[in-house]
Amino acid sequence: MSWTWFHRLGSPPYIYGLARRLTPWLAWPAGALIVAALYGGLVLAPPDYQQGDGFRIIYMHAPSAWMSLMVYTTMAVAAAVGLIWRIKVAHAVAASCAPIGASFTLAALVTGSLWGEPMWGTWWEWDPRLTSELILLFLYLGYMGLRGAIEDAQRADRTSAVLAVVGVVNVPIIHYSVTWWNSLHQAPSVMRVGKPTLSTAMLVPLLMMLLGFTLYFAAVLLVRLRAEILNRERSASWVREVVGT
Amino acid sequence: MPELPNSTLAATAAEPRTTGATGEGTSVLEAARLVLLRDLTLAFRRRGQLVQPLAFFAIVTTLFPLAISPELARLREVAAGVIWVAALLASLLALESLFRDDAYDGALEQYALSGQPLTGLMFAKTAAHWLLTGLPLALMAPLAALSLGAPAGAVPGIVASIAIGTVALSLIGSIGAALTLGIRRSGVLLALLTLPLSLPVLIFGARASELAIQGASYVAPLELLSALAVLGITLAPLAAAAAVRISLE
Amino acid sequence: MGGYAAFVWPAYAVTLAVALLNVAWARRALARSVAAARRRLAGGGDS
Amino acid sequence: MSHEGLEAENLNLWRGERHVLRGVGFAAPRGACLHVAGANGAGKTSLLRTACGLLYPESGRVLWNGRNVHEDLPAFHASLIYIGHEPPLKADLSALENLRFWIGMRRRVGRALLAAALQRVGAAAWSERPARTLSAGQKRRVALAALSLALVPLWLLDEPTTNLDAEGQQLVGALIEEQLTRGGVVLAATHHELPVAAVRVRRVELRLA
Repeated sequence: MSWTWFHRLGSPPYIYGLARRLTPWLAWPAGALIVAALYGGLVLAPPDYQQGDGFRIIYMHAPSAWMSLMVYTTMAVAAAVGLIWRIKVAHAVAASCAPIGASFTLAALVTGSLWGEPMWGTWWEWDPRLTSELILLFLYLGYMGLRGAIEDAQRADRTSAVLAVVGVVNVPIIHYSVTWWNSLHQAPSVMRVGKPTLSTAMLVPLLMMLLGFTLYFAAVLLVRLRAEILNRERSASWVREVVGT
Repeated sequence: MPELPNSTLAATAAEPRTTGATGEGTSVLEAARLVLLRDLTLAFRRRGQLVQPLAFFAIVTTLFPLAISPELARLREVAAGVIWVAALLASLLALESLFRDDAYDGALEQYALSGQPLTGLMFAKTAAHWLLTGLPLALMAPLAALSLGAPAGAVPGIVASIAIGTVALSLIGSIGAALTLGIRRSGVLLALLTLPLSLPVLIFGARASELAIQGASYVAPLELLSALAVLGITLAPLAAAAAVRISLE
Repeated sequence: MGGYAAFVWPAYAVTLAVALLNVAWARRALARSVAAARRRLAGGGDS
Repeated sequence: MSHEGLEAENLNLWRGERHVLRGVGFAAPRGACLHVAGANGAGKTSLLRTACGLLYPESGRVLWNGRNVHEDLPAFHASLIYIGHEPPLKADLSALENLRFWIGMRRRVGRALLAAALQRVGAAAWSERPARTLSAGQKRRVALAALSLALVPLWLLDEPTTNLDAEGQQLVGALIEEQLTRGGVVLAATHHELPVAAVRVRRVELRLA
């Protein structure tokens, strides 16, 4: 059992180089998948029998919502790793996640609202998923606020890591409680349109979109990660080489 | 100076844990009790600060009839929500000072270096916070409920829900307070961190109170609330202790 | 878009804008960090 | 026997952009007092806080009796007492109450022992007064009483003689000598001379970054 891979994963120059080499391999497939999925979703997929063309919002809403949760989970896992093993690179990953996740949470809220208006007849519905998404946005804002408020970089890393871990424990509880609360107050008079049952022609672009956004996230994360690693690195030797002075 | 033989060393200074085995050392429980008693003593030497959250709770619940309507029938519908939001904010208000004085006068460092598990001491501090804010709020809630048109039969349910719910709130709050240690003007940030995490408590607590006001069984939400409190008791002191240690780095 | 154009296109615009903005922000962050590191190395010397 | 006591190897510590400790090492075996000297801002307090495990060094390690202190922090902390710039006294509690709590967290002490310790540091007359009303030197004396009661092998003292009069400084010296005779270890950070017999003192000098 060798631990060298683990140590290498904690080594800033190694990760910096790896991130640089890996980024195009993620970015191009991500772009290709998203473009193909756009074509599939907007052109090839037939309109939904109930929602008509309105259902096509799913190709933007679902990936955004998926990103919001996946990024938060990634952030919390990285934060926990950084906290437990004191790995600086892991904190750099967590720091890179927050702005990406927050912006996609906002996108999920906006697209959800745009979907809600034609379907529910209101711009905002206290639907459990949208409400959870809103709370998730607050969690992101709190995380970024806490990180920004602490001047010492190392303490900012470690303090916000505790918050990320606490938050990820709470996310399922919040989602459950919001769903529970919503089930109590559901007014029976409001006509609800059921979730569209997706045919293959509808489903394939969606899956491609989810995969494309996942790769896209990895690519953006790696670019941000390089920036965060440079910000944390004080020993000049390898930094001098990569920034080329 | 001649060096003393090793046996004398061991007997006097070397191993405090072995002296502990003979009944002299302080156990975690005793240490936690000391922290709890110290916080209560300190609070009672500054009674003015003690009543502030209660006064805040009273004022907020008074604002609602003025903002909505004096009709008890209308107020009754929102009473549970009003009481719970007011309790949540009052509990939050008292949080800022949970660790502030201890950080300022070096007590936190003293706790961290006491050789006692910091988690246990954090739990004791949170317990003191609940005894000083959560419990008085629960005892005061009936007054607010009655003034908002709730029937007298709802009082046990409301008291129980606030009493249990504030346990969870104090625990969540202790994490927030520990995370914001060392940040200047941390009040708004503390609210931003704590309130989203408190949402499940608010939902279950308000529902229990609402059912109590309607005269229905409030056991289910109360059980969920208790589950949250138990989960908080097991996890929150750990997180708070971790955050306190980081603040000392 | 069968009467849904007013909702579908803004949803696509918002999400894709967020995606592109994230790329731009990430690249800007990297450029800034590289510049800051250069400045540190040039100014701080080897100390 | 060579590993009995406190040792540090090649400590490197950063505080933000400042490289505070640069490869600092020391050995303080049992019965020795380590005098951490250096100008203001040279990192004396940081070294003490690293030595007691509050700060994690970027590299290097601190060993207590040959074991890395971070392996079992609670056990290590149970065998040390740290007194910083300001003794951790609650302003609203009396000197006696503060002392009882401070020591009570570690071991049971009776009233008589507390009174004797306060008597020795010259605090008998004002031990019932709230700490708020005490002078800086008087607070220091309460800390000295805690030192004499803690019965732990390792003392970490940050500027132990500050604010004390001549008699108080001698008291510090006497307490340290007693601790060393018991086979204890003392780390004292100060830019003054320590009132301790020179043969038992080792020095580590920190320079400004």
